[in-house]
Formats: sequence, C-alpha cells, structure tokens
Amino acid sequence: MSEWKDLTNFFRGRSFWMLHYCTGCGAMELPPTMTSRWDMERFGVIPMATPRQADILLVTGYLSLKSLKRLIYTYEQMHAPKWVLGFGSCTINGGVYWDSYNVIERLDKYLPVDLYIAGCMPRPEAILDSFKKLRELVEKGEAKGYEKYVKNYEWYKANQDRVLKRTKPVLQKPEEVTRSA
Amino acid sequence: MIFLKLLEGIGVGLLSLTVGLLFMGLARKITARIQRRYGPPVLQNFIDVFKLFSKQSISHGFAFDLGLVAGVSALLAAVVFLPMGQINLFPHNSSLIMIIYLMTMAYLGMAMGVSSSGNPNATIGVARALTMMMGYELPFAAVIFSVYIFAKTGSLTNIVAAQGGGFLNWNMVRLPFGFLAAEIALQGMLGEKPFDMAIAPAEIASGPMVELGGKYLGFGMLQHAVGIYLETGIMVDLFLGGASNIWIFVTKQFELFFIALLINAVLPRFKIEDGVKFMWKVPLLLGVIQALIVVL
Amino acid sequence: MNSNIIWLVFTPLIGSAIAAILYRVKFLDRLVTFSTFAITLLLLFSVHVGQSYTFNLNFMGKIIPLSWNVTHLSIFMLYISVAFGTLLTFYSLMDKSRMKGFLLLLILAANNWIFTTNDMVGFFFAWELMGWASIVSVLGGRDENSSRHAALYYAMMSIAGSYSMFFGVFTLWKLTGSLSISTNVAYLSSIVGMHPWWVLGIVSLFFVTFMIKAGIFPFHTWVPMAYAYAPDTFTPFLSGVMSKYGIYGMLLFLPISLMEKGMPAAFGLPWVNYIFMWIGVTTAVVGTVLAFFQDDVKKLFAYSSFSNLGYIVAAISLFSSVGVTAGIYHAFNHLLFKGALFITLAAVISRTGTSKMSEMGGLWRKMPVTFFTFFIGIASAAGIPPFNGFGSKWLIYQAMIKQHLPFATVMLFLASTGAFMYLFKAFHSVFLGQRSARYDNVKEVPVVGQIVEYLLMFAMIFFGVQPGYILKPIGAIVSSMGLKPLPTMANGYVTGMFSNVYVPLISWSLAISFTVGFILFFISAKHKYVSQSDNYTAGQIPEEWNLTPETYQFSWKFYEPIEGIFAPFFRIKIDGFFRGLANWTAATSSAIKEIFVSNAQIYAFFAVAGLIIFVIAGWVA
Amino acid sequence: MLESVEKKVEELKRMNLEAKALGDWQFEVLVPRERTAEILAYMKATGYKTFIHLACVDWIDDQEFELVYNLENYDEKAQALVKVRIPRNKPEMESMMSIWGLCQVYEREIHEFFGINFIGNPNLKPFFLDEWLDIPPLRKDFDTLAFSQELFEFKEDESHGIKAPKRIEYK
Amino acid sequence: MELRPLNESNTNDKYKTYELFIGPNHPGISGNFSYVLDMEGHKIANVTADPGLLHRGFEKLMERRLWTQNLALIPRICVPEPDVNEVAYCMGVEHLAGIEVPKRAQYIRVIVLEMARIAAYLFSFSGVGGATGLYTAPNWAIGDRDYILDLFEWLTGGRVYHIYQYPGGVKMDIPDGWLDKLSELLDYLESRLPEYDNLIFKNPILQKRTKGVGYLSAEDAIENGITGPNLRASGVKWDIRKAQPYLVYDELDFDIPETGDGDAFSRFVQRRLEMEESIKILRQCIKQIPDGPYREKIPNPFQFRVPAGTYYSKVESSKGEFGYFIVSNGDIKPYRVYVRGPSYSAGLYYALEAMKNMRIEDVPVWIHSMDICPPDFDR
Repeated sequence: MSEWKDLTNFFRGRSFWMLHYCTGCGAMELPPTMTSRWDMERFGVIPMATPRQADILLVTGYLSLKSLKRLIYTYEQMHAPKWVLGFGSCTINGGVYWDSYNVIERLDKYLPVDLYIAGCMPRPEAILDSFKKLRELVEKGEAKGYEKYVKNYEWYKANQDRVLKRTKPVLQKPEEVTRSA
Repeated sequence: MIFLKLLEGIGVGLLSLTVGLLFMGLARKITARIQRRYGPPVLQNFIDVFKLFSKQSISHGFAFDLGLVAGVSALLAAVVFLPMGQINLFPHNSSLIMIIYLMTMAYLGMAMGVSSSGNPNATIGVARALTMMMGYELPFAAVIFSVYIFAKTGSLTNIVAAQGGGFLNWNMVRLPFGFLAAEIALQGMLGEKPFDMAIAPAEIASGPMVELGGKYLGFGMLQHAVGIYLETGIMVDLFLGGASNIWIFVTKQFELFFIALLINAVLPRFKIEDGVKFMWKVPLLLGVIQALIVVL
Repeated sequence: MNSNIIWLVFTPLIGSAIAAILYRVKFLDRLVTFSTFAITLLLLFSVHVGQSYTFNLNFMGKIIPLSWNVTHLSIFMLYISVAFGTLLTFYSLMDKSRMKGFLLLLILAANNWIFTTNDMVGFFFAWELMGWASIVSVLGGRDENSSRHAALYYAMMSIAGSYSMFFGVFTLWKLTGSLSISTNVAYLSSIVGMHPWWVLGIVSLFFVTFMIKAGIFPFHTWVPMAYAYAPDTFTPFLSGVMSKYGIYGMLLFLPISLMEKGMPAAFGLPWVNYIFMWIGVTTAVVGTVLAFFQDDVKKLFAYSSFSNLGYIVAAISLFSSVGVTAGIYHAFNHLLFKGALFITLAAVISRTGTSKMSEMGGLWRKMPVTFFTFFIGIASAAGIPPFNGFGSKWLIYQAMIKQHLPFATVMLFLASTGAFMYLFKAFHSVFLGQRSARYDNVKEVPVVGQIVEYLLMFAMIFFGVQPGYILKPIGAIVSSMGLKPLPTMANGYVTGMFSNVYVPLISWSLAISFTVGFILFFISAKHKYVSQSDNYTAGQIPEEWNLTPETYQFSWKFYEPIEGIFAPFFRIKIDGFFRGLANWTAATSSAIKEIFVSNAQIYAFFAVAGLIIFVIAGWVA
Repeated sequence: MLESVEKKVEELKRMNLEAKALGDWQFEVLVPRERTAEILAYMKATGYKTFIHLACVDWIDDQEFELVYNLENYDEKAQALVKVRIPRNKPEMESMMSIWGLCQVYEREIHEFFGINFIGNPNLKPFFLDEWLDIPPLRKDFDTLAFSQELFEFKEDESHGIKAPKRIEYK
Repeated sequence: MELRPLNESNTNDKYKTYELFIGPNHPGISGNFSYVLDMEGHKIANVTADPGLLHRGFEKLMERRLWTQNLALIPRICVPEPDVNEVAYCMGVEHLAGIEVPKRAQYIRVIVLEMARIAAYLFSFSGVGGATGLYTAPNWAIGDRDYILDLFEWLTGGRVYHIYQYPGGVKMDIPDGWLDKLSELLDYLESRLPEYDNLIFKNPILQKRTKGVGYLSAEDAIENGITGPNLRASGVKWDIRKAQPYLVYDELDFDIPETGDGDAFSRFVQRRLEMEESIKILRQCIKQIPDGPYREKIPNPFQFRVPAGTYYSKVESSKGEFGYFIVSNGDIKPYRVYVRGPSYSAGLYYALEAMKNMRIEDVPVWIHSMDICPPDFDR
C-alpha cells in the first residue's frame, strides 16, 4: 500500500495544476514563468481556470481583507490534495505593507501554507525552484497542509473570523466613530 | 468466441485511450515549440490523468456522475466499430451514421453531466458547443453523403475497401473538395481553435469543465482522448484509404491531427455565430460542390 | 361475425355516453375512459387483416353503403393508437387536469372508424367527429383565454380542411359513382396516365386536409397553439396519435404513383413527389429552427412534433420500399417518444404549475423517474442508438441517399442536429441546472404515473434494441402497397440499402463500456456530494451578491447567438398570410352582405337562384 | 508659463476667486462651497472638459477638508485644480454628478475613505472596503499602525505549528 | 401564433437574468478585480464593479514614510509599468523642492520610461492573445518583454521593481556597454514587429473579433476621462509628451500615430504603432545622451524637507495620464499624496456603460483593449 502511495505522490508531484488567481502584484512574474522564457509547463505546471481543477494555490503577494475572504472561499472549493504556496515577503510578514490597515500580515494564520517563496517579488527562477521543492516535499509525503487545515479547522476559522467578521471597531474609540458618522 | 471479442473490444478501447492521450501530449509539445517553448514531457497527459483519478472530488449528484461516465463510455462503445487497419472487430456493422449518432450520446452525456452542476458558465459552454456542433455537422454531413453516393455504400469497411490499390484511389484524391470541407469540419469537431468557443477560458472560465475536478476532469480528458482518436480515425477511413495495419493507421491519424494543431496554434477563436457562419459558408460550399460533382 | 369491426366504433361511443353522464364524478369519469380504452384494446385482438363488413344505410330513400375493411396498415395503426391511448388514460387516472374523458372516447371511436373504414362517407363523418371532439378538447387548457383562442384557430383550419375533403369526396363520387376508397384510388391510378392534372387536382383536395391535420408546412400554424394550450394530458394524444391521421390519409392515396405515367421527373422522382418531399424537408427544418427559441416547453415540443412529421412526409413521399418503411417506422417511433415526452411534461407541469422553461430547473433530484423517462425520450428523439428513434432516422437517410438527394438529406441532418440542440435546451431548462427554492417540495408523480413512465421507458428501449418486432408488420404493410419489403433478418437488425445495423451489438458494446466506466469511477478516489449552491463563482462569495438559484440559472435566450443567423427567417410571417386571407374574406363577405342587406329584391333573387341550383344539383346527382 | 493659463487665472480673479498658477501648465483656484457647481460648469463650458480626478485632503489643524477637482483642457493644454474647503465637523458636499457622471465613483470613494457625505449621490455604498466599522481610514486621525497591530498581531503558536517560517536554502 | 418567439413576455423578471462573475478568480480579468455581470441570455444587462481586492491604503502609508522612503513603495501601484510612478513622483517632488535635474538624468529617465512603455505594450499584446485565445501571442510577447527586463536588471538591479529614480536624478549611472546592448535589443524588437503583425494584427479572425467592439467616440472619451492610447485611438490627438513636454521630450522627434476608429481593434493597433515610435525615441536618446552628472545632490534624506505647496505632476504612461497630486506642508513626510491611475475612469465608471448590451465574449476583449490595470485604481 505504501508503494501505491509513493506512486501517486510521484505522479502528483509531476502534475501540479495551478489556480489562475492573481491575488497580488507577485502575479506579474507568473506570465514570464508560464511562457517561453521559463516555461513552467516543462515541470507539468499549468494554470487552470477554476479551483475545482487546481492542485496548488499560489498566493501571489499581499492579501487585502476582501481578497482573503475570497481566497479562503476558493481554497475550500479546491479538492484535496491541495497545496498553498506563499509567494513573496508579503505573505510571510506583510512585507512593505506591514503597517497597512487592509493587508494581513501572516498568511499562515488563515490558511495552511506548505511553502514560502521569499523575495519581493520572487524571480521566475525562484518560482520554478519552489515547484521543485514542493515536488520533493510531496514525494516525501511531507506537504500535508490540507490535512492540517482540516485537523485545526476551528483554530483557522477563529483566526479568519477575527479579521473578516468584525462586529465592533478595532480601535476602541467609539466616541470618535459616532462623531464621524 | 464472444469472450475473445470482448477482450478485443477492451483492447481497442485501451488502444484508443493510449493513442489519444499520446496525441494530446504530442499536441502540447508541438504547440509549445510553435510558441518558442520547450514544452512538457510527451507522456505528461498520462501523469495528469493518473493524478486526476487519485484526487478527491466533489459531485453534484447522480446525473453528474452518470453524465461524465457516459461521455467516455459512449465514445468507447463507438470506437470498437471503427475499422482501423487490420483491427476490425465488426466488419459488417460499421455504418458511419451509426457511429456518428453513437458519438452524439457522448455529447449528450457530457452536456447532461456538466449542466446538472448548475453553473451557468458550464451551460453557456454547452449551448455554444451544441451551436458549433450544428455548424460543423452540416458540411460534414454533406461530405458523408457524397462519399455514400460515390462509394455506393455506407459501411466504413466497404468504403475503406473501395479505396484499395494505391494513393490515387484514395477519396482524398478523388473527392478533393469533400476532403477539404471535412478537414475544416474536423477542426470544429476536435474543438481546436478557431472553433474552441465552448471552453474559452477567458470568457466563461473553461466552460463545461468549470465544475469538474479530480476524476470527473479525468473522465473529461479521457473523453477528449477517445474523441481525437475516433474523429481522426473516421477521417482516415473516409479519405486516406484506411490502412493495412494499425501503425500506418495511427500515423495517418497523427498527420491529420498535426494539421489541426498547426492551425490551432496561430489562430484566435471565432465568436460563436461567426464560427457557425464560416462553417456554413466555406466548408459547406465545398461539400455542396463535391455533392454536385458526385450526383451529376 | 365480421361485425366485431363496428363494435370497435360502438364500444367507445357507449363508453363516451357513460362518461358523459358521469362527467361530474371526476374519478369515475376517468375510470370509464380507461376501461373503455382497455376493452377496445381487447376487442382489437379479435380483429384480423382482411376482415370486411358492409352495412347499407338507408338515408332518405338512398342506399349509402358503409363499409369496413381491415388492412395491414389499419391494424397496425389501430394497435399503436389504442395501446398508447390506454397507457395515457391509465396515466390520467390520477391526473387533476381538466381533460374530458367522453371527448377522448369520441375521438377513439372516430379513430377506430377512420382506420377501418373503406367508404368515403364514413371517412368524412369520422374525420369530422374526430376534428370537433378534439377542438372541444383543446378548450380545457390551463390558460382559458389562450386555449379558447387556440381552439378557435384550430377549428378554422379544420373547417377549411373539411371543405376541401368534402369537395374531393363529392367530385370522386360524381366521377365514379362509388364511395369506396379502394375503388376510387384504383380508378385514379388507372386514369393518371391520361389525365395527370385532373388526378393531381383531386388528390390535392384530400392532401390539403391531411396536411392540415398533420400540421405540415405551410399549414402548421395551428399546431403550436393547439398543442401548447390543450390540457396537458390531452397533448400527448394530440401529438402522438392524432397527427398520424394525416399520415394515414396520405398513405391511402400515395399508391397513385405518378411515376412512369408521362409526368416529368426530377432526381428520379415524379416532380410532384419531389415537391412533396421538399415540403417535408422544409417542415422538418422550419420546425427545428422555430423550436430553438421557444420558452414554453409544450410549444417547443409542438414544434418538435411538427418537425418530426416533416421527416415522415419526406420519407413516404419517396414511395420507395425503404422510404415508406422508414416513414411508418418513424411515425411509430414518434408516437412513442413524443408521447412519452408529453406525458413527462404533463407530470412536470402538474407538479410545478408552469410550462415556462425559464422558471423551472433542477427538478431531476425531485422527480427521478420522470427525469429518466424524459432523458430516454430525448435520446430517442435525437436518434441516439440503441433507443428507438435511431432506426427510423437512419432508414430515412438511407432512403434519401438511395434517391441521390444529398441536399435534402443534408437539410434533414441539419434538422436532426438542431433537434438535439432544442431537446437539450428543454432537458436542461426543466431538469438540470439550479433548482429554485419554490420547487423544494415538489414530489414525484404518483405510482400510477410512475408505472406508465416505466412502461414507456421499457418500450423505448425494447423497440430500439429489437426493431424487428415493429419492422415485420411494417414489411407486411409495405408489401400490401405493392412495394418490395426490406429483407427481414433477425429481430435486432435494421437493414438498409447501404449497410446494416445490428442494434443489440451496440447495446452490448454500450453495456460493457458503461460497466468499465463505472468500475473506473468507483475504484478511483472518493467523491462527495455537495449542494447546488457550492459552485464556482469566480471566487466571489454568493451570499454577498444575493445569489439565489434563480439568478444562477441560465435558460432564458439559450441560443441567442444563432438568432442572428436565422433572423431573415423570422421575418416571413406565415400566419400573416392566413390572417390576410381571413381579412380579405371578411371584407368580401361584408361586401356581399351589403348586397343582400341593401336591396331585398336582389336578396330574394339570390335566394331563389341558390335554391334552384341546389335542386338541380340534387337531380343530377 | 502658458499664455492660456495666465489668461484663465486673470479671468478667474476677475470673478472674485483666489487663483494662482502652480507650474507651466497648471493653476489652482479656490472656490467657496456654494459656487462649486457654478464654477465647475463654467470651467467645463470653457474647454476644461476632462475630469481627471477628485482628491480630498484632510487639513486636521484647520478642521477642514479640501476637495480638489482636477480638470484638463486639451485645446489650451492647461490643467486646473479647483479646490473647495468644507468644515470637518460637518462633512457635507453637493454631488457634481450632473456635470460629470464620472464624479459618482470618485465621490463614492471619498465617502468611504474620508466620510464625506455627498448630497445627491445615490450610490454611496461601501466600495473598496469590506465591513468597515472604524473611522474612515484616510483621515489624519486614523492610526493605521495601531489598527494593523491590533487586528493582525502575530503570536507564536506552537500548538498549531505556527512558528517562524522555515527558510529554504537555495543550492 | 407568433413567429417571433423571443418577444414572448415573461412575467417574472427574476428568472430572466442571471449573474456571471468575471473575476477575481477568472482567466478573463487582468488582476485581482471583479466585474459582476447581470446577464440576459448571452447579453449583458447590467454591470457592477467590485474593487477593493487590492486595496493596500497606499495613500495612507505614504503619509507615514519619508519623502525618499516612498520611492520604494510606489512602484507597487502599477505593476506592469512601475517606472512611471517613480518618475511622476520624483518630478512632483523636484518641482516643489525646486531641484533642477541634470540633462543626462533626464535622458536616462526618458530611456527608462520608454523601455517600460515598450514592455507594457508587449504585455498588452499578450492580453490580446489571452482574451481571444491566440496563446502564441502571450508566449512570444512576454518572451520578448523579458529581454527588456534583463536590461533593466543590469541597469537597476531589479527585474520588475526598479526603485531607480531619486529626487534630483537617478540612483546610478548607465553601466558601460549598456547602451550598445539596448540598441541591439531595439534592432531585435524591430525585426520582431512584422512577425507580430502577421500573427496578431493582420490575423483576419482577430480583426473580426475586435473590429467594432466597444466603440468609443471622441466626445465620450473626453467626457469619461479616458486618456492615453485609448483616447488617441478615438481620434483625439492628445499626448502629454507632445502637449506639455516634460523631461527632454521636446528635444526628441516622434509622431503620434493616428488610428481613430475608436473600437477595440484600433486601440490594439494604436499600441502597436506607438511601440514603433518608442523605439524611435530610444534610438534618438542613445545618440543624443550627453555626458555629465546623473544626479543632483540632495540633502540627507532623513532631513529632506519639501517646501509647503501642492503640485500635480503627470506622466504619459502606456495606459494614459499617470498623475501624482502631492501636498506638502514642509515636513519630512508628504502631507497627502493622491495617485491618479489612468484606468480609474475606464475600469470603474465607463466599463459599466460600455459593457451593457455587450456579448460575454466581448468582455475580455474590451478589458484588454482598454488595458485596464486594477492596481491603478485599487491602491
């Protein structure tokens, strides 16, 4: 049975279908990666239109709150096994938007990230390398973010709801709020 | 005896799947080369299909399951009637119209499956695919009936037999207009550009495939694979004089598919009504001219 | 002993009287209707080919011979019509729609009379009975106003047809002095060489009637209205059985082949047949194109019926052995699948209360049996093997190509592909897609309805896989018409001129491949079922956009892009012609009325002159 | 400085408005709130047909909002910044939708980011932000860093495997 | 009986329309942005734009950073062509602070701007291909764009974000041999142009798809604040480089190509022709670039104060007028910066009118023909 698992992992690692969702400016380096200069199709990676068809979710950069909501919805529509790639420094710690009121700082709190790619923005070589790295992780059976998400669903949900379903002002200054309204 | 036929039939099905997937892989490679890329491995599509069948998926109900399975199964049921070189399982049962109507069942199944998901993108895709089907079936029908009248038979086995004896006896040479018309219709049948409005990703997010994932998408890919095999196979039998063995048959199929690929790589897609109008102008005219030549 | 034929007519009449008395008692009314149909079906077993019976009616001193004669064709038509009627009345036992049983029984009486009679008086009388009973039946639709309008329109067309037929009957009677149909047809055949135009004229009088009843282009204008607004359980009968009376009539007169009799020929056909064939092809194409753009599901299938009758006409007009076989075969298949489709539609409409396709959708989970019946129905109608519509469509193509008619064949192929398009539109809009919340409580039809649906499904598959059971009696009909029947092989074979199809082989092939497909389906990774709202929305959250099933269902203007292609087509207004004719007639009549009203003397003169002409005509006759 | 700009500035000064050139091809004019619609319509009629943007500046020390209508004249190659000041404690302004339909979107944006109410604009629903409950974010008294730290603060959580990201060494 | 069946009145409107989401996760939209279409059949009845998916609060963040720190932030506003941000911002700051920029630095800026423009045009070619299904076009165009990015990398050290401009000039001088490489690249690009013509602009099917789609008259364009190539494609000859020359554009000889049909095809062709002009400008720059300092010295960036004042500085970008409205109160940080992205009016306002009654297959064509770049308005 473990041979069978190895075999499926071997094939999964060679056929990553990527969701065509440009969440941020990092998506700018995806067209060169897809097209003739770097050609990620060599590694079996192709962009797919809908979350149902995709295996990996590239979070290309910063995530605004509105985007995060849609990203989570999209992630939950994907079929297991699925992997999340944090792309660029914004997904790691907020990047240059560390003090922005509308950009989340750590993707890890809201979605299980299997692999981060550093840089702002990561070069196509780095993206290709990340695919190779992810392939190694998948073949070793270590990239289990989707299982982690299911296991710790309440925790993730609580984190998500904390930023997405706010019921009162974040900065506790109700008197100012009433004045501005 | 029956058991042997059964095995043979399953063998033919596997053959068509293999060749179809191989063609799809080659298609990706060749397209990549035209686009100045290296391209994926030739066997990439086998990897993809295997992965898809090992992936979990969601379903919208039994009609969804049945439709997708029917898409592949009906085509596999049709492919056993196709004479291919020395492999001809049912030589007395290879009526062309029957094969074409059997293929319609695959389309019906696929359309039913994807529509039952209730996604309007998928339904628009299906509406477009059916509209396009009306476009290309008309010239193709004109060609088929010309060949019927010309060969005085409707069985593919006999049509192949009538073309024996060298290149000059091929219908491609004898019915050149018909061949051209059928070639353009084939482009539409294969769903290659400029006639791929049904799946147009930039417009309707890959159309019918929008809700397919995991094994359902795998079934979709297999259907496409068998479809390529069957449609090019019919063309080979109709116009390229069939083949004496399976290797030559597959080579001839690939030649036709290769032409379709080259056109596919350098053209954008039509609007749906422009596509239908084009089909009813150029290939239909060619088909009608051919029919006139044959009848008179 | 041969009088059992007339019991075929009297039994329904008696049943009708009982049903009329019990009209107020809803269930009994239906029960009587159903039992009468069943009894008639039983009676049919005692009727055999070759039976004949004559009854001399003494009418005001004149002897009018009423004769019955059972031919191969009539027994075939009797069986399929009565059997289908039995199924339908069984279905409507539980139905709440306002179909009037006694009228249906009157139609049954007329039906049996038309199919067995051999004299033109009986034929005409039965024809009128059938016409008027069906007109009144149309009246009870869901939409009072529309159905009244439809019935009126239908009545006008019917009357026009009756006049035409009456004139034809009168002329023939004048010419031969006989009222027997077979005698007259034989007479016409004998003189066709000398007076082809006369024969053509007389036959045309009858054909206009038949074309109106069958709804052939350009007399199709009543069809969509009457079909759409008739009571839902009456429409299957209207479409499945009653449209075939026209075909039956045509088959009676078709043996007057104009071939080899000095008429010019086109493409190896007498040009009259050639034109008639093109009328059939036009009917098929026009019906298909009009069906694309309907939103009322019954109207869509009305156009579909109209289109299918075009197929039948095109096939029988060839008057070759393949053609007539294919035509009758298709008539049978059409009765079966269109009847099944209209019955499922009646089920759906009774459950949802609407016939607008854009307001339905996603019903397949709620009505699975109906869904599968519908599915097999449209697969049959699209001509997909191994269901029953395939064989006849395939034979029709064979017949057409045999005559070297590639263009007509291509047009028929267009109609067939188009049929697939509109059938799928109906299928999707009614059963697939998103289900509106207001249909959450929709239930499957009662058990009685389900039994009928299972039977119809079985019939559609059985006669598809085993076409021999239906092709053998058709072979007998064809040979009784003096044509060479198709070679009959084993039950599963459909034998054409160009190639053979052994349908059980296709079924086996399909069965095995589906088995393989499902094995693959079940051994691969798991799937889970999700609700219809869990859908791709390009990442947007459905709740934020107030997405409801209604606003995520695409069925309105399904084939809009090709509307432009057919736009010139829509500008031709056929009913405009008829309306213009009606206006012209009205104007002329009022002018004539003006003459009468303005001057009493002139009125008196016309009255006297009319009387004199009438008396003279009586003497001469 | 362009001649046309000079002439326009003179002309606006004659209309009792504060106007001054800012560069070679642009000038600003300060308009009282009541005359905004009139002046903008006048500008549009005299060739400043293109509406470039509507910006808002929060002068918190003056307790005023400044709205800047940026107009462009393609024929005279000139650009005008029409400035209107409104009090900060009563942030209301007439909508200019009737002059440029385009204003609708800009006004909606400014309503969201500054909390200015545009009278006559029917479409002031939330636009860029989702469920915003705090004071409008582009006001000077909104502290984005405090907001960010409060909402997105980072806590090490070993129990759920959230720790400092592991770096992957590139070979 | 009616033979015009589509005139049938449907009593319930809610069944007639359905929603279709173009974006954010959709191959037809460029960037993280969304149009929600109310569809009636295959036609669009109503459009709603849903921005905010990219909103990062740039304008707020810039108020928190030093004048020079902002240079690292602002390229992220417009990703396909980041240099216009830097140049426009620097020009505004220089105007307010009264810094005179050396001639060589101005030439370098023109070179950078025009290279970025060519890169953006190549990117828009790929958009044409993606929208119409001609996938060879993206592969070719983005492959060629990469050569430009390589040169950028050599010049500035960054592929996409260069952070190369600085108040008073540019950060570093042009490396040796860089200009030769640039002219080689220009030769190469010029040799590629006929191939693009054959593949894209002379393609009969593409012409059929794009001609007549999204017609925009000159009056509508002016009324709706459409600028740049889209405006010129509608027949208005307005180019900031010509009309209000900044940097050294008045010393360079170039034309404004005229197409003027106002439909999607003429907008595509406009970009294609302007790319040729950009190549012409670059060649002149290579020839004319003077020696001298590449930067005017400015004081310690931590003490760099810009005198109080307001200024609107603008640059002609590949999409239209890219403007920075800068307000300074004499502090070390900007008091307020407003960014005017060229796609704002087209993407958020004009789209809602233009897409009405359009067919679904025209939507991506329209989006890519207007070159709508969501970060422009979603800052």
